[in-house]
Amino acid sequence: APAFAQDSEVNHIAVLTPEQPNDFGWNQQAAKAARAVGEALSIDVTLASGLGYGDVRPTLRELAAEGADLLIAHASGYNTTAPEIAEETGVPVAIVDRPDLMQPGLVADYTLSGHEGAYLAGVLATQMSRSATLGIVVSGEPPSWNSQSAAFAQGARASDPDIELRYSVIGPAAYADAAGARRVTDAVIAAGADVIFGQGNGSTFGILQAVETNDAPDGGKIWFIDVIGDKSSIDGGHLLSSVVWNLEPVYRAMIEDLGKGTFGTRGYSIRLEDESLYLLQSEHIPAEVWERVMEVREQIVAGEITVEPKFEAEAVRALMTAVSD
Amino acid sequence: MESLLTTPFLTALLAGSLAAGLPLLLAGLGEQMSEKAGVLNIGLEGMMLLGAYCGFLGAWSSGSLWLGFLCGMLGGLALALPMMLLCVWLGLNQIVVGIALTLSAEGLTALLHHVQFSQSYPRLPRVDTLPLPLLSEIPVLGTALFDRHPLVYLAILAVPLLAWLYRSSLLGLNLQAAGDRPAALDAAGISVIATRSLAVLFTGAMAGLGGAYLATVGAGLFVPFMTSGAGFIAIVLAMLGRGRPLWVLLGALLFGLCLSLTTALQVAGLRVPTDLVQMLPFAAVMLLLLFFGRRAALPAALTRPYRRGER
Amino acid sequence: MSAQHQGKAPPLIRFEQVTKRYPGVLANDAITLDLHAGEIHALLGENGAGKSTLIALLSGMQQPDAGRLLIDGQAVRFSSPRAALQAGIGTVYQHSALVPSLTVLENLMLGRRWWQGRRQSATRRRFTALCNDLGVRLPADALLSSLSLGERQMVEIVKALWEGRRLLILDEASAMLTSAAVSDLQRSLTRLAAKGMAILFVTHKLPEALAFGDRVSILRAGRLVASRSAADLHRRGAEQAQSEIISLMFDAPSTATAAPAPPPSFQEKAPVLRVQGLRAACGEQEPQLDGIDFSLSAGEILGVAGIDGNGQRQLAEALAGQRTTLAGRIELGGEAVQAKSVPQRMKRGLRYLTDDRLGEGSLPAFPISLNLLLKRVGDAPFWRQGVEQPREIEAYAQQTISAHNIRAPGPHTPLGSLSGGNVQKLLLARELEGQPRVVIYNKPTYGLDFQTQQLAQEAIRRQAASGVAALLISPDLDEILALSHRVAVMAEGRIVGIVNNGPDARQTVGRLVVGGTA
Amino acid sequence: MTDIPQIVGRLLQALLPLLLALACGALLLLLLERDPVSFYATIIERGLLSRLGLQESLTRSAPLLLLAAGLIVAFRAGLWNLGVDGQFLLAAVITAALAPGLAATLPPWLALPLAMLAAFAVAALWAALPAFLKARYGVNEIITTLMMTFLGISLANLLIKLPFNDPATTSPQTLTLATADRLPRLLGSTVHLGLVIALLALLLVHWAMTRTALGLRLRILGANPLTARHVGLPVTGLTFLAFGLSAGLAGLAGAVEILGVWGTVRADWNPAYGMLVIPLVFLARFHGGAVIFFVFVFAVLSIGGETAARRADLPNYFLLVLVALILVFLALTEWLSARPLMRKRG
Ligand SMILES: Nc1ncnc2c1ncn2[C@@H]1O[C@H](COP(=O)(O)OP(=O)(O)OP(=O)(O)O)[C@@H](O)[C@H]1O
Ligand SMILES: Nc1ncnc2c1ncn2[C@@H]1O[C@H](COP(=O)(O)OP(=O)(O)OP(=O)(O)O)[C@@H](O)[C@H]1O
Ligand SMILES: [Mg+2]
Ligand SMILES: [Mg+2]
Repeated sequence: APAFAQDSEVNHIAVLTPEQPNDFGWNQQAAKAARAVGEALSIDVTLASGLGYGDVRPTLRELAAEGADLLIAHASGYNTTAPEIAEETGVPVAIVDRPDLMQPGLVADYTLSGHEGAYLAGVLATQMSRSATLGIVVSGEPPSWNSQSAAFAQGARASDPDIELRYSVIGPAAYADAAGARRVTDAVIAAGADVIFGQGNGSTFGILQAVETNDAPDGGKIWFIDVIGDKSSIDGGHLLSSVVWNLEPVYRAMIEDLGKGTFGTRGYSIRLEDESLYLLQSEHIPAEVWERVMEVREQIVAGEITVEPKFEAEAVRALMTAVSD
Repeated sequence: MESLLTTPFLTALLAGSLAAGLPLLLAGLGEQMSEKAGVLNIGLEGMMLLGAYCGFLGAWSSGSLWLGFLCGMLGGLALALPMMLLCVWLGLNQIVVGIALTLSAEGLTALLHHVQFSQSYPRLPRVDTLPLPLLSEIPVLGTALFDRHPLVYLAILAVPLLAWLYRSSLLGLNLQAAGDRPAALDAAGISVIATRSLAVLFTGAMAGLGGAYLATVGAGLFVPFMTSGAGFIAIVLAMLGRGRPLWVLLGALLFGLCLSLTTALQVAGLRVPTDLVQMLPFAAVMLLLLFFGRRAALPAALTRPYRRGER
Repeated sequence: MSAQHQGKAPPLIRFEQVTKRYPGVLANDAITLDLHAGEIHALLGENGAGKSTLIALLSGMQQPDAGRLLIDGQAVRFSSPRAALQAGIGTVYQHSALVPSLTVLENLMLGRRWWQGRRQSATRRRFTALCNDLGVRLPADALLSSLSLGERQMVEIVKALWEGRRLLILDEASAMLTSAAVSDLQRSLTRLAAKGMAILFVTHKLPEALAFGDRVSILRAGRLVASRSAADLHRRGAEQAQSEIISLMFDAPSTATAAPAPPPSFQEKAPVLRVQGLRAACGEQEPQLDGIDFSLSAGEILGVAGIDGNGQRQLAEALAGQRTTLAGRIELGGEAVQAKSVPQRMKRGLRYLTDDRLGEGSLPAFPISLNLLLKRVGDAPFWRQGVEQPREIEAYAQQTISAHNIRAPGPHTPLGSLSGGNVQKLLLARELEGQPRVVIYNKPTYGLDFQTQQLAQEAIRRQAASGVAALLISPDLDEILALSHRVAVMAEGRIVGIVNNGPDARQTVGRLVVGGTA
Repeated sequence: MTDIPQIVGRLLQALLPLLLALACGALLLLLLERDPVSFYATIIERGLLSRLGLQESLTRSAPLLLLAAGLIVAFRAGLWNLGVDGQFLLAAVITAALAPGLAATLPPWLALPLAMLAAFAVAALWAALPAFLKARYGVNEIITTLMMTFLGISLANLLIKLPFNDPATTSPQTLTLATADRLPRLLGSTVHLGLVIALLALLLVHWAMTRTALGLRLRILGANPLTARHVGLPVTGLTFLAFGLSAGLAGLAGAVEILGVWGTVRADWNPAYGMLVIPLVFLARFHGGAVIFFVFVFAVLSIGGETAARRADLPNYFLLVLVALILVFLALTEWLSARPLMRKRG
C-alpha cells in the first residue's frame, strides 16, 4: 500500500460511514458525493457503510491493504483512529472535525459546518413564522449540529430581534429515537413554534412526523427545515427547506490535492460561495421570501455578513437563553 | 419565561410523559407476569422492537391503528413463542435466549426496514383521540390525560385488572406458585410448564403492544433500533414493582415525567446537561434503596427452569 | 381395627412388576404389590430402599420403566400428578410440596383449574372440617412460611386429603410430629380407613408401623422382600415382630433390637458450655429467643424437648454463631464466644448438625467429596497454600463413604441424588469428624431408617462417653429420654424447665411441654 | 486426563451448532439472493486466515476475554452482574483521563499499570453499591446492576463532556494518549499486550475458581447463600470480593481497550460488549477454556463478517441475526448433550 500512496495518481477511494446510506442525510450525502466523484474521474469507490460508532481500525486497515489511495473517514467518531492508521499504513486519510490533526500528505480535515446555510435558514424561518416563535430540535449535541443551531438562531435574530427560540435536545445519543423526537417536537410546537429546524438521523423522521400531524397555534401549517440531505421525495407537504451539504466539491478537491501533492496542507469546508452548501428551494417558499433570503446569501458570499461557527453546546445554549429572554 | 407556562405547553409536557411512559407500562406489565411465574424475560427489548415493526406495518398497510396493535401483539408473540419453547419447555438458559432474541429482532427489523422502507420512510396520519366525557374538560390535565388514544385508557385499566388477577384469582395463585415453588404447583396438579408458557406469551403480547404503540401512536413511523433500550428499562421497572402492577404504572409515569422535564428545562432555556436529567429516575431509586433498603425479594425460582422430579 | 376386604374384588391399586431405574441405581425392581380399600398399608425399608420412588410412580411424579399400574383392575398410566389426583390419590411427599409465600388457605386452593373461582368460604369450611377430623388447629390465613415445620406437615396432610378420596399416601409424614400429634394422626387415619379409604404409610418408626398398619410391606434395595398382615405379626408379639421386620429390612439379623439402655449415670463436672441470659436476633415470624440459661458439662447430653417451632432452631443457630447474639453470654471452655464467628467457634470445638439438610446443610449439585469438606474449606491436607489437593480429597471421601456405610456410587456423585437418609449419614460423618467438644444435634435421626438410627444414636452415646458434650434437639421424646442425662423443655423461645432424666422424667417433661404451649 | 473421544465430542458439540446456525444463515442469504458460500468464505478468509484479519480478531478478543473473566467470577459466586457495560465504560473514561498525564510524568512500565489499577479500582468501587445492597438488604443484584449501568453510561458521558473534555477537540472527548505511549504491540503485529494480559487473567480466574479454596468458597456462596452462612463463610466479605473482582476485571477490560487501541474516549461511545459476552459465558458453563473458544469465534465472526457483508452489499444488521442464530443453536446443543442424563433422572 505505501508504494501506491507515493504514486500521485488516485485510482481508488474508500468512504466509511457509520450508518446505511439511505438516511437522506449525513451518510447518504457522503455516499452520493463519492459515487459522483468516482464516476466523473473514473475512480474505484468502495463504500463501507453501517460501521457504527465503534472501532473501525479493522476496516481502515483492510481497505488500505486492498489498495485504496484515500480513506475518507466520514464520522467524527473516526477522527482519532483514522490518522493513526494513516501513520501506520501510509495511506492518506480524510477526517472530520479535527483540523488540528492535519498532516501534509497524510491527513486532511474537512470540518463540515453548514452554519452559513443555517443562518439563511434562520432568515427564512423568521419570514415564514406567523407566531414569531421558532423551534430547534436536535438528536444530540455534536459540533456540526451545534454550529448550525447557533447560526440558525443568529440568522433568525438578525431578521427579527424579538423572535422567540425554543431549543431542545431529544436525549443523549438519541440517534434512532423517533418517538422521542416526535414527543419533544410536539412540546416545542406546543410552546408556540410554527417553524421547526430539525437535526437528527433516524430521529429526524420523528420530527417530520410531529410537524405533519400537529397544527400551529393559529390552526395553520407547521414548517420543517431539514439539514444535510434533500427529503423532497418523501415530503408530505411540510418540508419548507433544507440546509443541503454537497460533498462532491470537497471530495473532488481532496483528490486533486492528492494528485498535486498538496493533500493535508489545507482543510476543506462547505460554503455558500461554491454551492457546496445551499438552501433547498421548495415550492412552499413564496418568491418574495426567497428573494429576501437570496439577498442575505449574496451578503454572506460577499463577506458583508460573517457567520462565526460555534461548535460548543454551551455557546449554543447561551445563545438560546439570550434570545428567549 | 412566564410566557412558557401556557396551557398548550404544559399539556404537551404531560401528554408527552404519558406517551413516553405508556410503552414502558405495557411492556413492564407484561414482564411482571413472566417474572411472577419465574421466567426472566431479557428478550423484552426484542419483543418490543418486533412489535413496533409489525405494529407499524399493520397500521400502515391496513390504515387501521387497531389492526396495527393486533399485528404488534402478534409480533411480540412471534418472539415469545421461541422463548416459551426454548426456555420454558426445554429449560434453556433464559438470559442466553433472551439476549439472542433481542439481537435477532434488532437485526431482522433493521434488515426488513432496509429492504422495505428505506427509500420512502412512510408515516402514519394523525391519530384520533377519544376525549372522555367531563374529565377531558379539566384544564391542562383534561386534554393531557383524558383526551388520548383509547389504548391509553385500556393500558391503565389493565393495572387494576392485573392487580385483581394476582391478588384474587386462581390464576394469580398459580403464577405465584410457579415462580416461588414450582414443584408445589406441579404436585397440586397444575402444569408449571403451561402456567409459565401462558405468562411468557402474555409478556410477548404486551411487549409487542407496547412496541406497536411506540411506533404508531408514539412516532408514527418505524426506524431501526427505535426502542433504544426501553425494553431494559421496562425490565427494571417490573422488578422494582415487586409483583405489583401499580408500581409499574408509577415507575413508568415517573420515567416519562423525567423525560418531559428534560424537554421543559431545555425549552425554558435552562442549561442543565441532559445526561444529568436522564440519571434522575435511576439515581432516585438507588438512593431510596440505599437509605430505606429493604429486601426486594424476587420470586425464588426466577430464572430456574422447572423439570419434574429433579432433585 | 382393620376393615375386612373381600378377597374377590380387585385391589384398589396393583403394582405389577413395576421397575424404575435412575442412573446407576435400580430404585424399584419388578415390584408387585396390592393396596386395598379400607386398609392401612405400612411401607418399610432402609434409606434408599426405593420407598419414595414407588410413591413417585403412584403419584404421577415419575413413570415406571417397566411394569403396570392397575386401579380397580384397570391398567392406568399417570403421566402427571394431575392424573393421579383425578384418580383420587392424594400424597404427602417426603419433601414439602407447599408454597411458602402463600397462606394456608391459598395453598389449599392451589390445583383447581384457573377459570374456577377461589371459593373462599367453601374452602374455609372444608378446611375447618378436615382440621376437626384430624384434631388439629391451624391458622387458615397465616402465610405458610410463618408456620412451624410440624404445623406445615399437618397442612400437607390436609392438602393430600383434599383430593385423596380413595388413596392417601404419607411419605414419612409423621417425622416432624410430636407423639401426641402422631396419636391424633393415627386416630384420623383409622377413621378414614374405616370409611373405605386406602392408606399407604411410609415410616422409619417400627412401633408406629406395627400400630397403624393393617399390612406391612418391606422394600430392600428396590425389591419387595416381604408383605405381611399385621394380624400375623401381632400374633407373634411385638418383640418378635420387630426383630423379624428388621432382619427383612437389613441383610443381617439386627443386634440393635433391644430397647436402648438407660443412659449411664453422669457426674457434674466443670461446664464446657455455659449460656447465660442469651437473647438472639429473630425474625418477626419466629419465636423470640430470650433469657436462655443452661450449662453443659463434658460428656453430658442435654436433651431439648418441646413442640417443634418453639425456638429450638433459633437456639441452635445462636449457639453455632449463625445468629447475632443481642444480649447474654455464651462461654465455651470458659471463654466468651458470643461475638465469635461460626468458624471461630468451630475451631474451638463447637459443632452444629443442622436439621435443614438440603436447604442449608449441603449442596445437592456438588459432589459428595466436597460436601464432606464444606466446613473445612482451605484446611490441610485437602488444600495446601489455598490450592486444592484432589487426591487427598477423593481418598478422604472414599474412606468416609465406606466407614459410614453411605450408599453412593462414588465420591464424585452429586449429593442430590442420594436418598434422604444417606444425606444425613454424610452430614453426621462431617460433624463428628475431628475433635469436637460440644455438638448440637438438631433432629439427628429424623428420616433415618431403623438401623441407621440405632447407629447414629450409638455414635452420639459414644461421643458423650469420650467426653463430648451434646445438645440434643429432637421432637421424638423417646429418643431424648433414651439418650439424655437431662432434658430442657422449650416453649415460645424460652427454656421453661430442665429435668433430670429418670423414671418419672417422661411425665414431668410432658407436663412442661403442654404447660409451655398453653 | 481427557481421552480422545471426549475431546472429539466436545469439539463436535461446539462446532455442530455453529454449522447449524450457519446453515440457517445460508437460507436467509439465499432468500436475500446472496451467495452463502462466498459469504462464509470471506468471513473465514478475512477473520481467520489473513494475517491482517487474524490480528484484528485477536485484538478484538482482548477486552471480551477480560469481561468474560469478570463475569465468570460473579456468575460462579451466584451474583448476576449484568452491569459490566457500565463498569467497563466508566473505567475506560477514567483510564483515558489519567493515562496521558501519567504517561507524561512517569516511565511507561509504571504509567500503564497505574492506569490499569485505577480502572480496576474505579469499576470495583462502582460495583460496591450493588454489593452493599445485596449483602445488607438482599436487594436483587440484577435490578441494581442494570440500573447502575444506565447511571454509569450517563455519568461517563457527563465526565467526558465536563471535567475530562479535551478543549482542543470540537466533539467532546478526553485527551488522547499518544500512540507511542500505548500498550506495546506483540512481535511487530498490531496485536497489543492487552491480549496477553486478558488471556492470563482469564486462565488465572478459571484456575482460581475451580482449584483453590477461595474459588470454592465463592462457588459455595453461589450455590446457596444459606449454606455459606451455615458453614461459616463471611458472606458479606465474599459478596464484596466477588463483585469487586468481577467489576474490576470489567474495568480492566475498559483500560486495556483504551490503552491498547483507542487512546481516548468519545462521548456517547458504548460498545456494549457485555451484552454479547454474557451469553457466551453462560454457554461456556463458566469454563475458561470454552470461553476463549467462543470469544474467539465471535471475534472472527465480527471482523470477517463486516467485510463479508460489505462485499455482499448487505447491511451489517445481517450479522446480528447470525450471532443470534449461533447463540440459540449453541444453547440447544447444550440442552441436547445434557438430556440423556436428564431423561434417566426423570
Ligand atoms: N419483582 C417481582 N416480580 C414478580 N413477582 C414478584 C416480585 N417481587 C415479589 N413478587 C411476588 O409477590 C409475592 C409477594 O412479595 P413480597 O413478599 O415481597 O410482598 P409482601 O410481603 O406482600 O410486601 P410487603 O413487604 O410490602 O408487605 C412474592 O412471593 C412473589 O411471588
Ligand atoms: N431423582 C433421582 N435421581 C437419581 N437418583 C435417585 C433419584 N431419586 C432417587 N434416587 C435414588 O434411588 C434410590 C431410591 O431412593 P428413594 O428416595 O426411593 O429411597 P427411600 O426408600 O425413599 O429412602 P429414604 O428412606 O432415605 O427416603 C436411591 O439410591 C436414590 O439415590
Ligand atoms: Mg414482605
Ligand atoms: Mg424417601
